[in-house]
Amino acid sequence: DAHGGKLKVGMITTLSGGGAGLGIDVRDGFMLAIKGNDQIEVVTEDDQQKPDIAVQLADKMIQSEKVDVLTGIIWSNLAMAVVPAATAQGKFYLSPNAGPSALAGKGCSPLYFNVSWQNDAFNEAAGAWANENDIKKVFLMAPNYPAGQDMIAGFKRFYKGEVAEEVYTKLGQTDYAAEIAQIRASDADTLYFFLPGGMGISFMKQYAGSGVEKNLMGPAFSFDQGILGAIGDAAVGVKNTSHWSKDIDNEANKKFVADFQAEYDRLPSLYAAQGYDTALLLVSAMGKADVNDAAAFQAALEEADFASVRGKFKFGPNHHPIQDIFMREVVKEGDIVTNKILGVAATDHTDVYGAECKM
Amino acid sequence: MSPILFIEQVLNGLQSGIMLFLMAAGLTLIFGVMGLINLAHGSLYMVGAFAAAAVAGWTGSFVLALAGALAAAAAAGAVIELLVIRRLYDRDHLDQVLATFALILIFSESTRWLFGSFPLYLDVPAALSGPVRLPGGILYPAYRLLIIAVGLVVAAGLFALIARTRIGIQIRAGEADREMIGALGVDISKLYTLVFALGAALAGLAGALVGAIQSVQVGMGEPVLILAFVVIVIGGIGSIKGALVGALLVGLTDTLGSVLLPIFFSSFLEQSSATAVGSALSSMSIYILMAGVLLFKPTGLFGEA
Amino acid sequence: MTDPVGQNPTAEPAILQLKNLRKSFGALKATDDVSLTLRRGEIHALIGPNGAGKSTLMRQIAGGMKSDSGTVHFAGHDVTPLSTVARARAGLGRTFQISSLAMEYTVLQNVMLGALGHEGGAMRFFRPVMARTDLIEQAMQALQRVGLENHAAKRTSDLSHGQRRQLEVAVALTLSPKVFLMDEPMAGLGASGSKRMTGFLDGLRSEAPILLVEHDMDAVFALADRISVLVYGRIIASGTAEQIKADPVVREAYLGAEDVA
Amino acid sequence: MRRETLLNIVLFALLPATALAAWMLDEPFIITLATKAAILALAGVGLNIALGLGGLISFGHAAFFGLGGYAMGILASHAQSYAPLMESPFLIEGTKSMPVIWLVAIVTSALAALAIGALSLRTSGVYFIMVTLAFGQMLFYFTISWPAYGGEDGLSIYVRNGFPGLNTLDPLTFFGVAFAVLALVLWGAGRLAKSAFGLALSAARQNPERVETVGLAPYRLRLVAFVISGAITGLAGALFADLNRFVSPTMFSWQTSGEIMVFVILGGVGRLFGPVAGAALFILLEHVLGGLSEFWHIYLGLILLLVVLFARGGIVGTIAGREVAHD
Amino acid sequence: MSFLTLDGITASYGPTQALFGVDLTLEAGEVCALMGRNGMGKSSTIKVICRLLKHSGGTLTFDGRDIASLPAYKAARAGLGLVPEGRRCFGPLTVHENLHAAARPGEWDFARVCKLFPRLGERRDQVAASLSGGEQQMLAIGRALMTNPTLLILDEATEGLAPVVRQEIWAAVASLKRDTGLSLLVVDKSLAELRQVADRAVILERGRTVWADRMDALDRGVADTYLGV
Ligand SMILES: Nc1ncnc2c1ncn2[C@@H]1O[C@H](COP(=O)(O)OP(=O)(O)OP(=O)(O)O)[C@@H](O)[C@H]1O
Ligand SMILES: Nc1ncnc2c1ncn2[C@@H]1O[C@H](COP(=O)(O)OP(=O)(O)OP(=O)(O)O)[C@@H](O)[C@H]1O
Ligand SMILES: [Mg+2]
Ligand SMILES: [Mg+2]
Repeated sequence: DAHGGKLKVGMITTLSGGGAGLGIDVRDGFMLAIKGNDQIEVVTEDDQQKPDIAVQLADKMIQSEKVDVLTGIIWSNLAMAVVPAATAQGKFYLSPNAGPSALAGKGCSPLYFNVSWQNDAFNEAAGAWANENDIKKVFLMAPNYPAGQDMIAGFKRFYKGEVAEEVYTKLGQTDYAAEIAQIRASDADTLYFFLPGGMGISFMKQYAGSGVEKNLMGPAFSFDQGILGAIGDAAVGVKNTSHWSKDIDNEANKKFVADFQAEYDRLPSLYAAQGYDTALLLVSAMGKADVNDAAAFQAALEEADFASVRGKFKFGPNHHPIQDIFMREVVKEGDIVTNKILGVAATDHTDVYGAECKM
Repeated sequence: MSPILFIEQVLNGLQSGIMLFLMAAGLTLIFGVMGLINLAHGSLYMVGAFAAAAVAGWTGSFVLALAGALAAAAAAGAVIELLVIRRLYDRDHLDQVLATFALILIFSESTRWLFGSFPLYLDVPAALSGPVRLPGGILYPAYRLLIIAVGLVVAAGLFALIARTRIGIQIRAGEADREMIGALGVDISKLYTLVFALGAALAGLAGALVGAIQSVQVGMGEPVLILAFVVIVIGGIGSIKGALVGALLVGLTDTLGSVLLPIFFSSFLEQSSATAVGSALSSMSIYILMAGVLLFKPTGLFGEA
Repeated sequence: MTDPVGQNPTAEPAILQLKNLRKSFGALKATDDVSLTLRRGEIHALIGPNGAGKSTLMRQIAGGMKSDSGTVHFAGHDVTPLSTVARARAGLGRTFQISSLAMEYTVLQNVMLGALGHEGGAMRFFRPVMARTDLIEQAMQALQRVGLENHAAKRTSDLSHGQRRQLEVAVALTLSPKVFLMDEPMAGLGASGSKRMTGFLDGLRSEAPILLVEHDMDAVFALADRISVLVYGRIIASGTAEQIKADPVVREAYLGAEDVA
Repeated sequence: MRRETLLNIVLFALLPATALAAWMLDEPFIITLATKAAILALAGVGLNIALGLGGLISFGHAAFFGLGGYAMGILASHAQSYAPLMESPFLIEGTKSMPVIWLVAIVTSALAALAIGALSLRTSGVYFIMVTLAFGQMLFYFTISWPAYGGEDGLSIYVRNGFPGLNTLDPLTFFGVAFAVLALVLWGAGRLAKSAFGLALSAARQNPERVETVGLAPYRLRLVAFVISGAITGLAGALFADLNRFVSPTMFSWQTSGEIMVFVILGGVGRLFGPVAGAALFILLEHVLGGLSEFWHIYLGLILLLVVLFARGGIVGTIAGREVAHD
Repeated sequence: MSFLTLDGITASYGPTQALFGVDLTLEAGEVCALMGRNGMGKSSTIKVICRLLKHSGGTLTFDGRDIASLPAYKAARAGLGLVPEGRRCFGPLTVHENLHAAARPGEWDFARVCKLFPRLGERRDQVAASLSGGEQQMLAIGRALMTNPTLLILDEATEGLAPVVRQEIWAAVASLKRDTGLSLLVVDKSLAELRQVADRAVILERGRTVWADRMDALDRGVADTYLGV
């Protein structure tokens, strides 16, 4: 329509090395949503999971490619590097993953929209769910870096029961024998942990062989579709919080899951869902405003007028999502290990940093 | 901490040490004995793990998976020795670093190209999947006992090979003066190819064995590489005994450090900062250990000047 | 330092004095209670069977190896506690039994290094050292004296074995040491080279005395003012060339049927 | 004129020519790349003093690179938030002035190099490689878990720091600044290599025993070289942080040490302009190959491999031939 | 055909040519002395024979075969035993390991080498790097003998040895030649001693054979001109 006009998107994401799976899912989800849309041109670059490369790519996208909108970053530390640089140069940034607290609070920006979650969200919801589901004493575990510390702090913010122990592991640790011994010895009834990527896989495999039997719970990152295949049966029964699951019952989601499988021949992950939603958001805003009119485009984005695969989706005042967080359980469907929704852990959840955000 | 938990943690430390030795064994052979800095050791480890995962997924047999890992890694080792490594023996360490760094890039991305970007599934065999009860009532994963056993066998075998056999002597002679050993009628090139393939096979074996309880993913070899270097440097280059002792030391320091340091700091710091400081220090502990050992024994515990 | 250079070398006070030096490797006594002196103006040859401890003794003197006990006095000072570097600074010039040179450098650069060492330090960061005509001149002189002046620009690794031995001596010359410690300077030199080196060392003694380890008996007998014989770490005989040649124990342990005419 | 001198002139002119051309074609990102190449080359020139001249294979130069980066990050973030660094015993405020930051970066990394070098130089060979790695890793884990300055998330500095009289926000100007620093350091490093110190240091690499017997102490020579080397790499770290307006613990990672080393080896160990050639080629490859395929690391690896196997002595060594002794 | 024949051998180290035309023949059971002043190409010639230096021209046959294209280890297995200039013992290995590494079946074994050099037996488990210079020299000779060669090449093998030991070695060389029919190619600086064992002599000057004949034909004049004695 009248507002239309073409729009150029710069996608900086991780496409090589060990973390490539996540970046590929975000990209694939995004591209699926804009398939056949000739109004959007996407330039994709590999950030190699290195912050300095990501910043330089952002410069490149802005200065040479002259993109209008940036997106794609997977990791908090890369987002911390790129988002300020991009918004300072007047570009919109839509986050398809990663929500460090600094960018939700003091460091927020009118041009920065988080379409995924704030780091604390899944954990706060898990804390709330624990209160209501008879969890009395937890053992907390996360890697020793800001995201890990944030996750644990988020859980504790809502959780009212007892904390038996709080253990921080090395980033990238592969052997968890010592921690498992500590868990065995503790009198906690539940283990709540955040170990993303390979760390979670290693831990789960080793935990399975240890004979320790406690409830396991954590944010979705350690139990997402891309990872479950590698953990296998050992993951069955684990509870995890997420804003998305492939069995959320709405039209948009059904279409997304079916289309994704048809297009890529694998089950979508939550990263793919986020990439998909990010693209839907962008398309919805394009229908309402021209990206060259920054104020109008910002307003159009704020409306979040699109059919999210998660169902409800709104932005809070700091441009972070207000959304339901579900509790999922890992189950086996035939031969495939996947997630099933147990219920809503937090309704219309929003983060606590909005108050510090002055835009 | 209860005494029984402490003992269990010491056991864990020793166990993780032997696991480290297993991962370092191939590197000790190649680096310590042939004098070649092989950064691609971690890649061979990865090759082993991926091959095992592929074969296990295909046949369902763990034993076949191990055999597959050995074969794949040995073959990869032999190929890169013939194509690349053999041109590097008479170069200085720096060229070796650059070339094997290039190999890491090639191996990692080729693996991703072949197997995709997501971690693979590889599980311990059903027979070993549970815990066993040790004397004293400690529950211990049966599979880890297997790793300990294999680690000790490999240590003994390597020691015998290097110190006792004529081939071992000739390899060491080649390391001292390659041209000269050739002039004495020893086909050192063939020997080196064999040894390199053997080192690669050991890396692959470790990758398969350890991969069953860790994440089989692209890039899994890099942390292993650094750790393995730490281990053999602490022990003294070229010494199998040193590598074993170094591995045990590193394992103990790492395990006990992560367990004890937070407790230690909480005795005089407030809980959350004690945990933070304790775990920060424990991440550094093995490097502190290495620096400490080398400052007092500049050629490692069992190294010769 | 005030002693005049006398006519009779044996009357000279010792510039280098070893007292009761010992060094063991496990059960092996490489040097065992060795005492000897080196006087101004003389060449003192140290001979003895292979493995007798000669090189070990040289290392103990130069500082490369710590003695188990005993002292080294040099130019009136006890240098036993000093490092190799400090001893070199003090004026001990050493050549190695097995050539030890900077192989990537030119012949000239190797000798320049000696000149730098003599000058007393290398903590000069800006001025190009090859613009130092004074140093170059010193270096060229040293090369000339050993007969390598035509090879100054050659890479050291391109030298033949014998040429390297000559270079080794040239570097020591630039240090203008107070004492030369030479471990087998003739080794690897051909017959003509040895002859030339013998003549050269003969002249050198007036500059600084030489403690000479050598298996080339023609050279030793031609040069040495005094000879000490080291066997199993102990000095078993000491004296002039004539005395040593005649000593039956030395003949048996070392010289054999050497034609000592 | 010697072939290497000619090559050096070409290499030296290449970066500013690229930057100027990019400016004329209005391709600011190319200027950024040229700036990056200049800065990383600077880090390489630093490492090359230890590595090429001194034979000290440091696998921990990321420590100095990172310290330089954090010197900039910490000072600038304090200036940004108007919170002084320290109030007692005396007041230290943050700053956004490049020269001050550089000075702090140089001093900090020189001191760190002095401490690390003094300890590490007791070892040699592969042991030295590993101790330096150990010190680098200690700093890496420290910054990751130290929350005050962002931990693993790093620190963002929203606006580039200033240089009196210059508009550093302009890419070409900032390139000019970085390049001027590189040129100055190259000049200094060239003099150093030919100086008495360079002669002795390089001799100590070839044969320490020889150096000792002429009365020079290899340990002292090496320590001084290590400090100079660390200081230069630290300066490069500060500039790199300014290029990205961001610092993070990755600057301390062993991969960073490895990368700087790769520049040096690729370009030619011990060659004055080796790091310049190496860094420029590496960045060019990264940029060109990155667009080709998702699996571009394979091509990068293959090219590096071909260089090591068939271009002995790195790029400079291959083009200019075996090192000829100076003059 | 001769046991060992070099005909017009030329060779270079990178850009520097070292050999410009070396001719040499040696019959089975003979001892040939290779002579010349420092830097004239003796060691380079030996390296060419042992395939440690590529030659650029000329022909090289040994024991009836053209060994010019063989790698060093095959040339060695064909029967060449080398005692290189500068000893080149395997420093970190013990005496016994040094000898064991080279061993090939034949009459020379550890016991027999120790009989020739009792010192090596005494130092059996000491690492070679810590041996005295002379001991290393003995080890290098012993190591070459352990390969049971048919042609033993001694490059300054008596350098740094005590006179008694030198005499023993020359005596051993003489008896080897006499009792086992071993052929030898010898570089040594002592003309007097060479005269006693060598049947034939070749003199190199600037990388070229300038004189080759029976040893007894080497008179003072020749020695003066080429060897500077
Ligand atoms: N580091 C060491 N460890 C053990 N033994 C050693 C060491 N260094 C030397 N030796 C032994 O000490 C003895 C003396 O050695 P040294 O090198 O001093 O002999 P030398 O008199 O110089 O002999 P040559 O004339 O053969 O050079 C030798 O038997 C040698 O094997
Ligand atoms: N590795 C090398 N690289 C370059 N040139 C070399 C090399 N080795 C020897 N040369 C040169 O080749 C020539 C012959 O050297 P060679 O070693 O064969 O002489 P040689 O007769 O054995 O002398 P010496 O009696 O001193 O051992 C010499 O001029 C020497 O400078
Ligand atoms: Mg000696
Ligand atoms: Mg020679």
